[in-house]
Amino acid sequence: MIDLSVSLAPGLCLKNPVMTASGTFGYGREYEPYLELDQLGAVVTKGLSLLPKAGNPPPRIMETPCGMLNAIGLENIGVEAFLRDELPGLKAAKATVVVNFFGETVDEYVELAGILDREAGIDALEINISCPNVKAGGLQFGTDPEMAAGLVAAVRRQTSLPLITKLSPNVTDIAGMAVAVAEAGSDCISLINTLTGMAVDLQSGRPVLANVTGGLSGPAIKPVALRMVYQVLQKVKIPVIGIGGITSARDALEFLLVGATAVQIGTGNFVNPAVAAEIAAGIEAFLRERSISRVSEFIGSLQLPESC
Amino acid sequence: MIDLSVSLAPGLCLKNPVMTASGTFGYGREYEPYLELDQLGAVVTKGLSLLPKAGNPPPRIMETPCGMLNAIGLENIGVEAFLRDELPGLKAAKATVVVNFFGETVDEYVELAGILDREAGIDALEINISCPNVKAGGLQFGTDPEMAAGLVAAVRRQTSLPLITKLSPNVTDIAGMAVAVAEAGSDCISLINTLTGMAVDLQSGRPVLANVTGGLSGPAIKPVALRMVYQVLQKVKIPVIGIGGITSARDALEFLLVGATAVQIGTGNFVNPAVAAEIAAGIEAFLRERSISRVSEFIGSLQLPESC
Amino acid sequence: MILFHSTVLQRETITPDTFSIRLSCPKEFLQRFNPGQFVMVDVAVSSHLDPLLKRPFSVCRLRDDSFELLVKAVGRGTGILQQVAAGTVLSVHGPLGNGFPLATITGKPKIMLVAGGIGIAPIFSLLNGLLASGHPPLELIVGARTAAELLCTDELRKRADQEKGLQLSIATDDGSVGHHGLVTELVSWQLKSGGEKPVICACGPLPMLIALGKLAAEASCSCYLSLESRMACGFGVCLGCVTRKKTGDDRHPWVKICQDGPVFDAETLRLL
Amino acid sequence: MILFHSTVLQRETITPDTFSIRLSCPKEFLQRFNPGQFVMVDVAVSSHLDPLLKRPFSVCRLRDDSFELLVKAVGRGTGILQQVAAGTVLSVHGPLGNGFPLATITGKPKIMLVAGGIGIAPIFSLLNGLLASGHPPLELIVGARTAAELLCTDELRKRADQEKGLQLSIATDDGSVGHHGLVTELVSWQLKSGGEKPVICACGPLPMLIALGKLAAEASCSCYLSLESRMACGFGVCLGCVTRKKTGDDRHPWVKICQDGPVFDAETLRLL
Ligand SMILES: Cc1cc2nc3c(=O)[nH]c(=O)nc-3n(C[C@H](O)[C@H](O)[C@H](O)COP(=O)(O)OP(=O)(O)OC[C@H]3O[C@@H](n4cnc5c(N)ncnc54)[C@H](O)[C@@H]3O)c2cc1C
Ligand SMILES: Cc1cc2nc3c(=O)[nH]c(=O)nc-3n(C[C@H](O)[C@H](O)[C@H](O)COP(=O)(O)OP(=O)(O)OC[C@H]3O[C@@H](n4cnc5c(N)ncnc54)[C@H](O)[C@@H]3O)c2cc1C
Ligand SMILES: Cc1cc2nc3c(=O)[nH]c(=O)nc-3n(C[C@H](O)[C@H](O)[C@H](O)COP(=O)(O)O)c2cc1C
Ligand SMILES: Cc1cc2nc3c(=O)[nH]c(=O)nc-3n(C[C@H](O)[C@H](O)[C@H](O)COP(=O)(O)O)c2cc1C
Ligand code: FES
Ligand code: FES
Repeated sequence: MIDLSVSLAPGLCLKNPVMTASGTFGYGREYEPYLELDQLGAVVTKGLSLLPKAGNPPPRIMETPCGMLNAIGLENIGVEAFLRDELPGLKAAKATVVVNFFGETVDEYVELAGILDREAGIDALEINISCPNVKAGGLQFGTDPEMAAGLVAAVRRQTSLPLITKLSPNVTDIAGMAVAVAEAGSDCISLINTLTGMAVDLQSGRPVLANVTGGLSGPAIKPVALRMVYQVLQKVKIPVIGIGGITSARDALEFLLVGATAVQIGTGNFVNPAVAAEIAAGIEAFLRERSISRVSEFIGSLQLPESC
Repeated sequence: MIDLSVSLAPGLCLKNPVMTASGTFGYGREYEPYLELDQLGAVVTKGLSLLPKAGNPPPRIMETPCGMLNAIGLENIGVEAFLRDELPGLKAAKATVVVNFFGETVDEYVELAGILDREAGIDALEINISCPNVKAGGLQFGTDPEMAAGLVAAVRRQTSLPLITKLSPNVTDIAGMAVAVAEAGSDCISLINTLTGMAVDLQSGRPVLANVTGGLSGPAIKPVALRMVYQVLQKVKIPVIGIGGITSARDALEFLLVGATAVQIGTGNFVNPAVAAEIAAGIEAFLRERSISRVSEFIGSLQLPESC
Repeated sequence: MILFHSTVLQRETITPDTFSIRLSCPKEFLQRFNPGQFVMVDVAVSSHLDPLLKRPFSVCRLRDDSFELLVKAVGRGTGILQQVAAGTVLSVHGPLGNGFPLATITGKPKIMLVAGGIGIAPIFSLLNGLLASGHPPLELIVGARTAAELLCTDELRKRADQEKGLQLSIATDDGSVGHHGLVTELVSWQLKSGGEKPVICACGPLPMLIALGKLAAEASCSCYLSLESRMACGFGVCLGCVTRKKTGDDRHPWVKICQDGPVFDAETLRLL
Repeated sequence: MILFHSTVLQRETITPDTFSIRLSCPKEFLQRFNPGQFVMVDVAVSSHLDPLLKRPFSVCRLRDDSFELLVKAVGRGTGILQQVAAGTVLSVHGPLGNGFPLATITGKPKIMLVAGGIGIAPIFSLLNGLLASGHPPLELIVGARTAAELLCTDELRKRADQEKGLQLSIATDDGSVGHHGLVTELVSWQLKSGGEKPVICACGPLPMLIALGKLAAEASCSCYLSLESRMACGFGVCLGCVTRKKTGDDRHPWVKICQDGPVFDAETLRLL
């Protein structure tokens, strides 16, 4: 038997390092026809807000070379409907549940964390800081280390659940962001969220997305994601979850090799709804072939050139 | 006859908007078997430094999904050899010549600009600011607006040649960078240089590139490049050159639609050494089909949704 | 909805830019299928990562161990399918979406099926479904820009000849066959000609569907429209394919075309 | 070096993971070709943008209107080529690189050709080139891990039977055919056995080439090695394929494998 378990925080041990990425796995049970939710390390829900959110008008998505742009605009059913309609099913399926959430002000984040903290069956929170802070004039929490740290510290005070902070890649200094949120009390860091991109339609002479810009995800961004995981791990000691362009076990193993304790699968779920379970199985097969008995031995085993 | 000419600066008018991107077109004449250099808007040379530079050890390149990573490390023959061995041939071929250059200190940049300024047959300079500033502890000129502005202003004082500043995409606020270099006297802005990325080899357990990280280019980055061109054009009035993932006339037209006055073709030249000429022809064919008699009418004709 | 590897059994050119493609499938797929449902088909053959996303296509016809798509080559993905060799294995996901509400439709005194261009694909599967079971009188109205772009007309004519309860009308924009004008004009005349109020089932370009919705509302007929949208997932998880519903509020304005549709009662949508 | 669209005329399986592929080409290509040169072949068929870069392959043999590659499937690009259907059109760039220095080689009293595994491809084209013109005695030493992985041996044996001046030796790591051991052991014995000093021309895995370079230096023979590297452009503009030269200085330490090579005089390189 190969030990695939990984620990992301005190009290957050996953049976394997394969999680799903927020916004690409619905609220989880949509994938039950394709895989067993309890075979995954964890299910990360669509990002939740206090109240239901309509998101952006369509068109919302566009394919790009080896990737896609989305401007869903954080549409979600709101925390109340989630707790009522979705969480019980996830519990019944014995899924490890990570709730991704966001707000438009620190107060909203804090209030939401408080609500989620009281709820049984939630294993961890993932705080999405790639959101405009309406009070700071729409600047993203995720692009300013001080703003991000303030947010994380405020949420940290509100909950004893394991706290994952999800970083935006649209910054000059990703390691600086990571250090800031780690010092503010995040147990763990996940990265990357989408790179901001744009597509236009020559036919109509207009942007493809109603929102003009959107988030780029998929294999196209994998090299950027790997680099950021690498840079962050040079600066922080807390566990890091690698996200970005993973569509195969080999992709996932690359992130683990660099040092990610777990990975999240995003866009890949759309193309093959069973891919997350297949990746978990593929990681196990790879380790068996190499006679590595614990995934933790493989994690971070990257050998750097001497000059580094 | 369709008028493809565009003006990038007083004294820098290109016969069409298709340029080649630095580092992907050698010193120019390597492409003579495949196209006529004077059919291009301009040839941008491999980035030059004062002295020849060896660059990084191999492996230096790696293919990634719809893209490639390179860590050439700015290997080049140095300005002296360029002026002696390469420039005369470019002049003979009637190419419009843009010299891309860089240094490790402001002084090196300035000295190089001075040398290039004295030389006949150079039509413009492109200053690559994605380089570590050794005096500022290796921080990149291209990620700090003040450092970039200082550099551009210093170079500006040294030369009356049209000056293009090439921006790095690895920043939180690309428009802020653009404003800084525009105010410092740049005639024109080109973007994007490569996104920093990384690849690892599961077989060896090592980074693929000897330099560990490298620059991501190719179709994968096109959505990011389009978005940055768009954002920069919201903030600056000087002409912008779009670069990133262009492999077809349609790709090039997308950048023109968004408002780029010209484009540069990079990685695409490796896959098809004749592509730059084909793209120029394709732009002409597209405009003819649409009965648009000047490319300048098409440039920036993007229609935005009303809410923007 | 199941995920399966499907072998390309046959690919046939119909017009320069349309073709049919027959794909193998498990029995379970055929059993679950409802006319109007669609499949997501991988176009990234041979381990290419690009194009990345599967493409949605309505199932046009069921066979014993396979199903057929009718595809118009409009871009990269459909262009690749147009070249695909028999024997190629593609990943397929489906049947997806709701399909036409057969029980409701067959309960009406008359059914009008309307197809514009490639929109014939789901209408054809609906027609076959109706012909296989009992059905009220069927009016089939198909249109295209020009005669050469009309799809399946030979076969449709044969059906109309064989089947008493089925009447076929054709419209082309350029008048090269049938009515010189739009299908919606034919529909409008039919609706005004009196007689039983039909239920309309339609697929085609959005402007056609919008016009049909209006005509149906004016005539107080039920009207089911099969919509399209770019799709990333096809099964309700990406939220990429929404369109506005009529009764939505600010916090819940959408339906998902892939999951709540692709077939909608026109009355429930705010298409413009 | 020319750019052309080439039709896949034939693809033949040789071993489970190697195959030959015959590609059409213009006459000009054949005229310009020099044994040891290579081509860059597009593997992104059907407008896929991924894999993005062309792949380098040595030309193994020229035909009247076409040329052949011998390819080992090791990854995505070669995997796609392994599946490619006859009739597929691929973009090709070549002939690229320098090739073996024929004039120099044929001036020597004896030639030793050494191929490891798929490294037979350029050696085969060199052999054919030498056999077609006048040549000194030829010693051909080929190796593989096991008998099943030996490539072209039937054909090589036939040549050796027909051609007086050509002697063939085989080595396998597992001893399943020929010498039980490495090709370099055969080379070493030959060099020690005295007689005329051969010029060595070799292609194969890097460790084999390094060992050959050492043996040649010890025996004061000239030695030409065909090297490999990942390549983005194949014609000297990306600077992606450099390797260290022996006489380089800090500012000019490299040669480009694609342009200065792929064939190098072993003495000019610092391979370790
Ligand atoms: C439920 C459903 C059923 C469909 N059934 C069929 C069918 O039976 N036969 C058929 O030929 N097509 C059908 N389509 C449309 C088909 O999915 C698109 O034509 C296809 O995805 C285009 O892929 P591409 O890669 O060739 O085009 P791309 O290269 O992605 O785009 C080329 C052009 O097509 C347009 N386009 C792309 N995707 C869509 C889309 N999903 N809807 C509308 N326009 C699009 C773009 O605006 C662009 O102009 C259906 C779509 C849906 C949603
Ligand atoms: C001048 C030259 C001539 C060549 N001639 C032949 C030939 O005649 N027949 C043949 O089968 N192969 C030849 N090769 C090697 C061939 O180019 C690679 O095997 C091929 O590019 C791999 O592509 P891929 O997409 O299948 O592999 P990828 O998916 O890109 O990589 C798979 C594996 O192959 C290795 N690899 C990838 N590219 C290269 C490379 N260029 N050199 C060495 N290892 C590589 C990687 O490390 C990896 O382990 C030659 C290479 C060069 C440079
Ligand atoms: C359609 C879509 C919706 C997403 N919604 C969210 C979200 O609600 N919250 C969030 O933190 N990230 C969201 N993301 C980002 C993903 O979780 C992930 O970080 C990103 O897609 C990169 O991973 P990938 O390349 O594997 O898709 C979304 C991504 C996509 C494609
Ligand atoms: C191999 C390689 C070398 C490059 N060298 C330089 C350089 O010397 N100076 C520079 O400003 N940009 C350099 N670039 C960046 C390109 O000019 C261009 O900005 C980038 O590749 C994005 O364009 P693309 O996607 O079309 O390749 C290089 C890119 C590549 C791929
Ligand atoms: S296509 Fe993903 S929700 Fe409809
Ligand atoms: S492969 Fe580009 S320089 Fe050799």
